Amino acid sequence: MSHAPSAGAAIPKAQFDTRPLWLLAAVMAAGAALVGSGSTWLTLTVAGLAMGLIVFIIASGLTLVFGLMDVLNFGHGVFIAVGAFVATSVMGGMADWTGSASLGANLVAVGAAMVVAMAVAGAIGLVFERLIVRPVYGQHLKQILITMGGMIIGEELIKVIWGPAQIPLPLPESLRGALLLGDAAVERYRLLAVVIGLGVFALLAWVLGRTKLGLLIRAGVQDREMVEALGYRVRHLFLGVFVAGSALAGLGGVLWGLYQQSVVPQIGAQVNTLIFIVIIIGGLGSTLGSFVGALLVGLAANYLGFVAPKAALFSNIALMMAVLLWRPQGLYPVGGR
Amino acid sequence: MIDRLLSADPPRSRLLAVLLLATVLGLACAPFLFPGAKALGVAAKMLVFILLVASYDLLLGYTGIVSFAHTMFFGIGAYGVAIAATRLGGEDGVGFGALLMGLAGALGLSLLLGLLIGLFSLRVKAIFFAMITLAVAAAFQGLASQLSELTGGEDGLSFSVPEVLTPAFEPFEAPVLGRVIDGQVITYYLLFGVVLLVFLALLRVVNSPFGRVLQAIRENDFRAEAIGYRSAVYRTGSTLVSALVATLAGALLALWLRYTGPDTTLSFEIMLDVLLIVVIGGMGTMYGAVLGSVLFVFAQNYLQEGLRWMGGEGGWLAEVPVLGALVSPDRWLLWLGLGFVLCVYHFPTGLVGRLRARSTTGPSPADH
Amino acid sequence: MLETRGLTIRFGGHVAVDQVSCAFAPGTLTAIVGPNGAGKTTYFNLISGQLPASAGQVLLDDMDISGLSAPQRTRRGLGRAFQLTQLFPGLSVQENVRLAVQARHGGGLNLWQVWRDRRDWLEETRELLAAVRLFDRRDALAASLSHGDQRKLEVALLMALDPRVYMFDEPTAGMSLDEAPVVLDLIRALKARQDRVILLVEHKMDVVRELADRIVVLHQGALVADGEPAAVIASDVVQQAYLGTAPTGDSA
Amino acid sequence: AGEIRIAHIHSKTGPLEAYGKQTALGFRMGLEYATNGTMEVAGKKLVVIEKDDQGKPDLGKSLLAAAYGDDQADIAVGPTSSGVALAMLPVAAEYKKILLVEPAVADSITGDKWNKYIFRTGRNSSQDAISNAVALDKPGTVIATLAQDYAFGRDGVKAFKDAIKQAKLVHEEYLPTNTTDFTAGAQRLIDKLKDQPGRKVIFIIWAGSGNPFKIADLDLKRHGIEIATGGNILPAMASYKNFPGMEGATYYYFGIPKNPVNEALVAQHYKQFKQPPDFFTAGGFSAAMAVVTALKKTNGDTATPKLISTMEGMSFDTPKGVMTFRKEDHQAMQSMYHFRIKVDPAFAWGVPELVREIKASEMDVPIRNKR
Amino acid sequence: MTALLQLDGVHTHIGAYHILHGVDLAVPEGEVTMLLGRNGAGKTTTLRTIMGLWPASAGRVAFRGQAIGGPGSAFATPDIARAGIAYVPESMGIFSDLTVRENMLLAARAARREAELDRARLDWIFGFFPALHKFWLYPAGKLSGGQKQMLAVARAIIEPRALLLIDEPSKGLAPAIVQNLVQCLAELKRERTTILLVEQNVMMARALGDQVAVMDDGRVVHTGRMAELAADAGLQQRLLGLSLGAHA
Ligand SMILES: Nc1ncnc2c1ncn2[C@@H]1O[C@H](COP(=O)(O)OP(=O)(O)OP(=O)(O)O)[C@@H](O)[C@H]1O
Ligand SMILES: Nc1ncnc2c1ncn2[C@@H]1O[C@H](COP(=O)(O)OP(=O)(O)OP(=O)(O)O)[C@@H](O)[C@H]1O
Ligand SMILES: [Mg+2]
Ligand SMILES: [Mg+2]
Repeated sequence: MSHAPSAGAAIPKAQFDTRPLWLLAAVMAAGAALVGSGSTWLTLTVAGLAMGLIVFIIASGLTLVFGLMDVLNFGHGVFIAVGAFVATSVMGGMADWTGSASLGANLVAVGAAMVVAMAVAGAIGLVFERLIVRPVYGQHLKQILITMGGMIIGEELIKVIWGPAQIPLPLPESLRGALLLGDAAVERYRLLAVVIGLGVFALLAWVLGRTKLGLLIRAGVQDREMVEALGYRVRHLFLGVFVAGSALAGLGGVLWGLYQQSVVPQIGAQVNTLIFIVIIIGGLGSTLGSFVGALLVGLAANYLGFVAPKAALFSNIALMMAVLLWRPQGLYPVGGR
Repeated sequence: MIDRLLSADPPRSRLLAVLLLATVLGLACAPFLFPGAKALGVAAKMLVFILLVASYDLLLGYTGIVSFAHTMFFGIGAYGVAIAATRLGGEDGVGFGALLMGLAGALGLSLLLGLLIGLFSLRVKAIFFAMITLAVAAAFQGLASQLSELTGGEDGLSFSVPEVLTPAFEPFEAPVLGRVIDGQVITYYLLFGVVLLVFLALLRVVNSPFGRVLQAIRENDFRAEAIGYRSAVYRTGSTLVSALVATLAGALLALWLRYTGPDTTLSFEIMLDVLLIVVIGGMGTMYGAVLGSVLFVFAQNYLQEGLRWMGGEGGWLAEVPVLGALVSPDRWLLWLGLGFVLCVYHFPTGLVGRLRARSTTGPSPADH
Repeated sequence: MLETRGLTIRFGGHVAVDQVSCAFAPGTLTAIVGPNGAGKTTYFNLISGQLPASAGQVLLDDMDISGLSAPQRTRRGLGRAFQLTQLFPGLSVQENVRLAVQARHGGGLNLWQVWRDRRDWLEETRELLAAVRLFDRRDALAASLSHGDQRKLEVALLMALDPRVYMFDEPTAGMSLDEAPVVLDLIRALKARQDRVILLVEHKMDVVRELADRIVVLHQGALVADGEPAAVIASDVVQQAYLGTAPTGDSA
Repeated sequence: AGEIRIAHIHSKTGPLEAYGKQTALGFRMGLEYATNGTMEVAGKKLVVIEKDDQGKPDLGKSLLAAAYGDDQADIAVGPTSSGVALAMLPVAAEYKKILLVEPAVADSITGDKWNKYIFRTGRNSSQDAISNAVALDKPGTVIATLAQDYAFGRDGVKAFKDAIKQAKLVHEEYLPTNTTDFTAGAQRLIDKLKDQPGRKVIFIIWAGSGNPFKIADLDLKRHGIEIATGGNILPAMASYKNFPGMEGATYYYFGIPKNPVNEALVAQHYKQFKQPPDFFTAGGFSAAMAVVTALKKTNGDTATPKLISTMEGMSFDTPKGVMTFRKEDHQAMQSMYHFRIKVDPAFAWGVPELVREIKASEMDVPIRNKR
Repeated sequence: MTALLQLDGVHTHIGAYHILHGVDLAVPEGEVTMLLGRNGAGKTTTLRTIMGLWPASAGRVAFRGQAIGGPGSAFATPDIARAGIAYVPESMGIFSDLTVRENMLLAARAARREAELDRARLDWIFGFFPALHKFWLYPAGKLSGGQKQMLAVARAIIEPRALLLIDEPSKGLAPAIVQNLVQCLAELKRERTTILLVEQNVMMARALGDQVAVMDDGRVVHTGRMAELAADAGLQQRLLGLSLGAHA
């Protein structure tokens, strides 16, 4: 190794991969070509991006839990459902605030629902991790089964507490309806989702990119013993991440429930496949990846839904297949899994 | 002789052997031992699941491939028979010819799809593959409900079967051993025979040189390639064998139910049941499929009644606050879910693994 | 019998093996040495087909086998033991070796035979296990062996294949002083058969000195020396870049 | 004395648990009411055996067989989902016993999959669609439909379309059942409707997950487009509050029918549960009324041929007024209600106010079986 | 000289297997203790037991007089590491998905980001193992066998620790790098870092060892000064050589 640079030379720096972002742009361009009309395209694109952000929020918890921690948590939907049901209770109890025409009061109600939902989902996540997930770290099959068992239990408990029937979760007054941008209409609620989605993205990207947390989790998944031998408490780390993931799912549940405007116990199970697809497209554990993946999902559904509604049923799956054929480990591969 | 039949892979635990024997005898005499339509239905479902789960064990336990598309093949078998019976049934009802044609068509389609999936598995690895199969299975289910002309959509297909297999067919005047022999019983024994034979065949496959290579690939496919086994060939082979057996199992189920629909064969729930049974029974043991299926199908069908019997409905337990709501038969899934969790906890190596560990002391430790 | 022509592989901008042309004859043991990261293992990977070459060919009996997959090459007589142990961890020691024996006999696609019936394969397996002194541990899982024992099993897998070309990648690394000679004896016996090509990557110079008929030196992917052991070891490049004995300013 | 055994198979668990529970409750209340609380007909005790089909067709099928075979049920009622019902139909024929379908809606139950042992008190999809068509069918109205892209949605639209006489149907939009974002579909509908003259209506047929009413958030009003849909269970009608003035036709709403049976049901339900009865409660109640009426007529005789001949053409009281099993396909012919939504702060849902009762005679419900 | 690390009658079971049968060992502060023994003797198991990766089923492991292992000990692996022990496992324990940089960053507990790494110490390490500098941004899984071994050692010394447990560091290393390694460990020793070293390479053992302990069949069968062993060919033969080959 005689040509190795002498000690003290500059250490090489990593480069950022922009190609998935170009893909996003290409999809939008393709959408424009297919859709034709400008205002329709704008409506579809804005709605699709906003939808993507909602999907990103509900998927963000899973990015941590499944993507980074490698826990195939099929029970993730339960936290989403819990979040949504907690929102029905909180917002049901704040009728004055949600019914008021003032945006501020409405946002307080939604905010309160989010905080409580995150707290409750996080607390349940704590129990879930200790009782259900902890014994099966690193064992995918058992994770699937045991978390599925957890999911069933969770869903049944929800039925015990809130009943099996659908519960309405109406949007607060001022979040209903649309804003008009020329001929294009954008639902107000989606704008709220955009703000929150971007916030979650920024927070996750910062925490995982600027601190050692992301590295620690990935390393802990690969060789837990070694990480412990380096002096880190993997147990606490994983617990913390799981709770954070659950809380994010709770947040997602509030947003999803408000989007659907009603809540059923199966609400979490219904989005399970969707969010798994997003995480896979993103590359298992990459925040940016699942962000881009969610946006792609949102856009593809809208463009395809407009051009060929019949095919929209398979748009997510087709998208996932296409991405994996291009990049077998997702848009932003995280390690060699 | 018995050793030959079991392909030199005996249960290796006395208790396990006893349990297996009891299961086989119980299933063989089910029509006479357990009267009633429900009991026979449960027994038939056990039979079908034994085959389905065993085929999945070949894939998962022996080859180490996690696929969620297994119910797709199950569904293909069921729909093959159902569609053939509805379409090809002539004036004088449905003949065995039509059913066999349906089965053959289904096997062909499974072969084709199995190959395609196998090819995809070469491109993407492990967990990505699992997720793709999950999506493929979902897409297939969507397709089945879309093509309602052919498949009956969400509602599924009810169809008739050859006369000998219908409940109306009663060859004997008097009951035999206290049971009226009708077409249902005949169908049951048809199922029993096929399942027994195919299960033994599967046992043979996993104990063949081929089966051992599958294990090697599961353990370390890189190494398997480096000693000269083309893992693509073996993986695909395993996928195909298991797909074909699953198809057969699907056909048997359809034959038994005289009905098929998306929820009955294609749903993710069934996939999950299969996965659970494999794990509870003991992965990579084949016998696990038998014990697991019997146990699980039993629980699935009688848990609710168990709760009712325990007093969860109208009984004293129902009066207890909170607990009352929890032990209500309507919440039986709660207890099944709890069972899931506890089984995974307490049988890390499955029932068979547990039983075998009890009876052998294992290889002796380091004795330098 | 085995030859590489201009064999090259690039990983991005990094050329790990650079235009290596070399021929190996039966009956000789060629030691391949070079600093860490010189490309020795990668060279093996290219020969045995674990990695596809960016350029160049691998010839076996004057036939170009560059297009063949790893299993195909193995079945044509290229055998490989790995530097970082590659075993079937969840299978017993005996089953590890038996699978390799079975691979050599090509019975893997038989779906109907009962494997236990192949007594002949079992006999062979047991002989091999005895040869590497793992017979007592035949029922233990490969994963539960100590590191040194795993290395022996790795060698046993290669021996079971009985290929025409043996490639050993640091076979004795991590073996204790009394175990290493067992493996070295096996290699010596192979050499004595005079009909096998033996390639050996080894950092222990005493072993190389004693066993090798010829030494090939790789440095930064390129073949920089090739010849008589004594001469090669004495050469500058080996002394400086590899042994680090010559007084130089650079520590590497 | 002896007893009469009635099996009630429904979704006590599974995705339709909430519906199944309502039906079961309604059925029990109906039996009580019809027997004046004695639970006896002609001196015979009515024994109800409840079974849970979990929404699974194969299970439903084997439960029905077990009910007729093992439990010696004389008559069976249920199930909740159409898929389960269709799987059950042949069993009734095999055991030669009556299956009274409630509330599964698929047309084919009394259509091409029908056999003579099948009766149905619940409304079928055609009745739903036709009544909605009658409610919306005015000259000068332009209609586009939005439905799920599978058999249920397509059949509904077809029946709706066939029943439209004066209005103009300009577009049928079908979206996948798993649709979550309705923007694209809405956009297509808007494009089709916005330049049409006259009253513009999007008629929605949707069941299960997803909320198609969200399309209203795209500000359809600026194009003068209205939304219409049928009735639903109360929690689902909460979102109707956003659509005051919306019209459609419903099967049942507790405030609409004016008759003693309904009054009794509503009063009893309020008394027991402090809330009004819902959609499926009324259905279960009706089924019970049908069973008891028939048994009273046969004087407790449960022989199937006797029951069939009694029930064919039989009229019976229900919370929705008098229903009649028509001879041809054993479908209960019944009134439907044209409603308009009013927002009343006293209720958590949009209140459907009766515009007009659509009598059974006004609806030309086709007979589709092969009798 | 006080013992920094002390093992008294340590037994270890792995599952049903009894591997260590009462290990007694004292590692004096500031010295290099060589742990020798043939394959399967239990060296690796001993190191793992000290690290808390296998629980000691009986006996006591004490570090600076405090019990860090044995029944009743409240110390888990992370606590043991934080007490000042670094470990280079036999299997290297490289995080192959992570880059060399990220591997090093994790090993440096004090640094949250790359910028916070101790550059001087890093350069000192690069001096011994230049390959790590060259492949700084490479996924560690793609390094050559020897390079991985360098990374494993480098990780353990990125920050000063009181005690290093090193399991066969020289395997796979080219002779030049082995010399660097010896030099590196010697420098650490000068800084009074205590080292417990498992090694088959005699040259290294001689160059570094102060004290030596020889294991066989899960027990320490000999302890003494390295110099004595080096001088006594008969002892070497008896403890390490072929004459002890009790294998079948
Ligand atoms: N798959 C790969 N991708 C990228 N680079 C690789 C890959 N495999 C090897 N390399 C690089 O190629 C070079 C040669 O590696 P190789 O393993 O052949 O070295 P070696 O001579 O065997 O070294 P050692 O003596 O340490 O085993 C190394 O720098 C390594 O990082
Ligand atoms: N996971 C395990 N399960 C069962 N036995 C094990 C396990 N790990 C090690 N052993 C056994 O413990 C004994 C000691 O192993 P250890 O790895 O400590 O030996 P070692 O002295 O480090 O040998 P080497 O020089 O080969 O690395 C061996 O007999 C080995 O087979
Ligand atoms: Mg190498
Ligand atoms: Mg060791």
